[in-house]
Amino acid sequence: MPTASLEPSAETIAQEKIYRTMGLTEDEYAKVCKLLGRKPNYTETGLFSVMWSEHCSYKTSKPLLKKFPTSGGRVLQGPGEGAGIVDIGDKQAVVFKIESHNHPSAIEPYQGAATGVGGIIRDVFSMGARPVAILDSLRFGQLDNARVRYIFEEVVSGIAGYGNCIGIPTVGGELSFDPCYNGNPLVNAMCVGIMNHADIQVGQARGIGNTVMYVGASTGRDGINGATFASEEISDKSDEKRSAVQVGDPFMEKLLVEACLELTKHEALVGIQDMGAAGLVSSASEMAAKAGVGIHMNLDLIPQRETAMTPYEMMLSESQERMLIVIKKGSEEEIQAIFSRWGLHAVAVGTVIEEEVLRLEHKGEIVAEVPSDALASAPVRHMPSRVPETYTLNQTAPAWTPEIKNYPETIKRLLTQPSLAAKDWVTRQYDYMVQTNTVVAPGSDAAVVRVRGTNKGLALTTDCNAKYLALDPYVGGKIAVAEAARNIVCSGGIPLAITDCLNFGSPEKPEVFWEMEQSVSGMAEACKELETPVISGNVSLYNETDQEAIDPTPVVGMVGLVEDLDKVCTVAFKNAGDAIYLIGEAQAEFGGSALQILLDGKASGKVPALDLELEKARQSNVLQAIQSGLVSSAHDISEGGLATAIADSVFGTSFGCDLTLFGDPAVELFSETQSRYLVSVPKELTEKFETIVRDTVQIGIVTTSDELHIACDNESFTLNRPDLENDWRGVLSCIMSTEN
Amino acid sequence: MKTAVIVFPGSNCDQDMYYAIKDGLGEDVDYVWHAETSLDGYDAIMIPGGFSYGDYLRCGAIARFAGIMPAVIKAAEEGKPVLGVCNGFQILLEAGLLPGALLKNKNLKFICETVPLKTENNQTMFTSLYKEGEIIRIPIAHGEGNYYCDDETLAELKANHQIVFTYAGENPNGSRADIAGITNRNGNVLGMMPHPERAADAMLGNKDGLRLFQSILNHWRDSVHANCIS
Amino acid sequence: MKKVKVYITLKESVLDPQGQAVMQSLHNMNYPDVQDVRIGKYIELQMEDGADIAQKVDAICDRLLANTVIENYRYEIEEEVRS
Amino acid sequence: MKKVKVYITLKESVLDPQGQAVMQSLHNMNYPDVQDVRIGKYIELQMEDGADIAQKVDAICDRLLANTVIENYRYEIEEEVRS
Ligand SMILES: Nc1ncnc2c1ncn2[C@@H]1O[C@H](COP(=O)(O)OP(=O)(O)O)[C@@H](O)[C@H]1O
Ligand SMILES: [Mg+2]
Repeated sequence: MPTASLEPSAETIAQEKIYRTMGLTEDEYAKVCKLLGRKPNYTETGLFSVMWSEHCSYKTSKPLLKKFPTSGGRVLQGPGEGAGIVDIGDKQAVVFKIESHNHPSAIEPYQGAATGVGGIIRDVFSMGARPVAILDSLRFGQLDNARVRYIFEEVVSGIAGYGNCIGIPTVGGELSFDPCYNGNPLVNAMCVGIMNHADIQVGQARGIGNTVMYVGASTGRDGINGATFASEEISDKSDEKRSAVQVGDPFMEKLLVEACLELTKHEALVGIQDMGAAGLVSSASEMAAKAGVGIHMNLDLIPQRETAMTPYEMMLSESQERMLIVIKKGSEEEIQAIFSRWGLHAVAVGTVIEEEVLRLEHKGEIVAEVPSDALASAPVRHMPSRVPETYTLNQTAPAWTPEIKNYPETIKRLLTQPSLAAKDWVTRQYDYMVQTNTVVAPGSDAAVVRVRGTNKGLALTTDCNAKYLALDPYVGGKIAVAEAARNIVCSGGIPLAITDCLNFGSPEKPEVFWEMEQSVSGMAEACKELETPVISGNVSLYNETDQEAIDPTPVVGMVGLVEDLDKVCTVAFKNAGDAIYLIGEAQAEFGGSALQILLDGKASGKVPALDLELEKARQSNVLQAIQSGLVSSAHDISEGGLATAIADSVFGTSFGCDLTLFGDPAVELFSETQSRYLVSVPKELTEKFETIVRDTVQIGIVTTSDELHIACDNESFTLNRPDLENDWRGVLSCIMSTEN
Repeated sequence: MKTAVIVFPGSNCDQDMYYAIKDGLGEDVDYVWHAETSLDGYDAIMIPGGFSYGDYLRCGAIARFAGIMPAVIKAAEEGKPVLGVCNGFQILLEAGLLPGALLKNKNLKFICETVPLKTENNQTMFTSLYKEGEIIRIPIAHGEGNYYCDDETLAELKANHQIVFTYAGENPNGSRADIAGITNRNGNVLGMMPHPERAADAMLGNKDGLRLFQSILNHWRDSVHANCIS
Repeated sequence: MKKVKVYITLKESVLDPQGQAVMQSLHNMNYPDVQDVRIGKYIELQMEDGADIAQKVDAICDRLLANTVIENYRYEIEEEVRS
Repeated sequence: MKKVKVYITLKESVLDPQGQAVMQSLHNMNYPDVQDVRIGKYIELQMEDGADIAQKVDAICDRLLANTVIENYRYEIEEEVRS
């Protein structure tokens, strides 16, 4: 088979082991040769190397992902397609998925984050859904580092730049800071869409003789090998891979959304898939493999932005804002008319063929021919795992107990940690209101977005406390799911399902692989118990700098259904005189807590225990109370314990509170014992409330004062809300505006 | 009253405007595609927010050459109410229907939040249902809302009472004289950065913007009524 | 084919918040020698040649590329060097 | 005092959505002669003179003004004409 003039021949690739620099191992290369019955040429080696990269193939994580429950009453589409789909009644469905763009964001934070948002949006509208919300889960290093501040600032701008322009509200997410992310930020974006059941699309190339069309932006040399790159550790050499950075064009994507949604209503559409990681090769081979067919593609017809592009470059390019569609033969002109109305070109570039191969033609010659399913099914790698010593040490270490002299001061210091401070500096840059459906804006437990035309809403959240996972990935994994569900419940939503983004270090390290196994097991167990199946997700490995892995950070994105928007609930106190209740009792559980990190500088010991049965029972009680209209405000107790929960409930309001607690004040105020809530209840409804929620005590009342009076055993102190709130709100803007 | 909401490639508050009029106001409303050339039959014209043509180059710069713009200019000349919100305001400025220009926010960042506005002039067809000096709360969401004009223009705007809304709290974007919205001399073209259509639905917790649309409706009813009598 | 280089700058009377911010950062980064920063646009057009090319460029700048309420422009027309 | 003119352009292989949108609009406005548009930045610095001024400008461009992952820069150092 011919190769472009400067490319090494199949022989040379074999002899000089060029496949290794392209990312294939010896075994993998041998397997390719066997599959083809010959040595692959340069283009073909490239196709395999990207498709078999961790990023595209999940070759090391696949065995773990099998543990996740992926089906359940409401699931219409589980993992495997662009995004998962869950029924929300009235013949409508919610579509969602989360994805990482960690490595690109470390190199070029603005474009890395922007294109991450663009990519996940394409996954959602390619299913036929209109995107209605974005969430972003962000983790950065320490803000006293100038490079970290630069990355933080640019990532947020990039997300804002893309999401605001395309007109999808960014309604929620997470933000935290920890030294383990100093060189390797985590930028995970989740997109949520709404659709009618009738419009569900799949990425399949069915129907021999049908036409394969290319739509959207033209192809350039950007992002070549991006997928392989995302599967490698970040090092000084990363800067040399700069061609791996793509530039996003949200305007183009906005046009693409509108045109594709028009297209999904057209009966001539057979299949549609976005060109994400590994661009044309992955979309074409996956669409062919899923339908058990082949595709013949003429690369001369691919719209090209640059001159003299080789087949290798075209197939591997990760230029953004492109889609591959398969339509019924003969309907090309009709389809082109839809796209041209939106100023876009749709070009017929290939045909569905019976033979199960991806066949590429270029300048009159066949330049590559490989079995389509071979590309889409990389050999699974079973990695060894080993329990890290630190885990054993933490499990056996004596429990850490805090020594607190000044309670008001400790609360203030806690609330002004960047991870616990107000997120306004970030959320103010996001248009969280566009589409005028945002019923609960950023700042509460979960965001709530109305399903227009109904009285229903979607509750949305992302969660993961990586400190817990660093100490105990199994329990930490359970907690991540449970906490997400609590946030949904506090907003008045029924938890429906999750999407997950597994951010870990190198799976080649047995200790890291063990963390992956444990995390996934914990998450899977919680998903089963809480009946929130996993319907989509993403894996991002090799998140390391200088051999140091990040804390295991499997981010959970959860969607819940609010059946009656009039019963939506938020964290803020609503009326003076309301009774304040604490649900669940605090134990002396400080391992991985915000207090421990503040006072001790590091996480250690055992993480708070989680009893999933109790968790589930409490969730259903709290939800029932909210749905019955008995609750004015609800907030789960998470990072920072009751102290931060109280602060969150008074900030942004004109209320104060009088609280009386019993027990060790440090435990009462700062413990992170799981499955607990802080709620406020109108005086006249307390009796009814107590019949539904039993393991609860009234700890005080909401007042009209600017002060928070807190008494606990021998301690009693007063906090001034405006002062505290001022400090809390100012943290990020202060850090980001004064230093450079 | 029949309203046109102009849709440019990249408009993204078109639906919000549409629903504010259809559901909030309960009146007839159509989307009108940027390539159309006529607005005959419409009583009010809305240019919604968003990022027309990506807002590449300068906000609103490319949109003003769209096929529909001569019809918008004609409607303005005929005295019909023309409302440009956010990107719509930018388009009206670029098209020369309103004086001045918009620069990047002084903090160089996109700002999305609900801000207090002062109604400086309630004698317009857009603001008759607000009280003079009334403080209302309307969301802003923009990266380039920093209104600029030269001294002479500012003096004219003041002399003719063309400044309709100003920021009542801290000026969020650095705009001259705290300007949030201005009309043309005739008072029938209003451009404003804040989004009244985002404050027109009780479910979202704020209806302060709805009265702006109701004012337009009242004005239209009065003018129809006047025409009938004459 | 000609290469047209267009320079668009903010008028002097218009405050340039972006330039100010860059200057502030430069001072923080310890470059006190920088006394002023103004940020504008630099646009390169590839255009077919013709007798009226200058007129066309003027029109393009006036109508689209610059907003003359706040910006000035100037341009250079260069022979395209073919590589 | 010197005037430093910095030109920042996108690297050739990098997508320029702004330039594309402007070109499309010029075509719609009936300027088909325009075959390509690339949009960059033009920055003017007023700087105190010094032996190492070029070095400083290089550093400033590398560290702040240009994003060398996707952009190239060049500059000219001119004597400031006092008005
Ligand atoms: N990066 C972000 N983008 C958008 N919203 C965010 C981001 N980070 C935090 N938020 C919002 O700020 C609020 C508080 O966040 P957080 O303290 O993480 O909540 P919780 O602990 O209840 O999960 C939530 O409404 C959340 O959605
Ligand atoms: Mg919470």
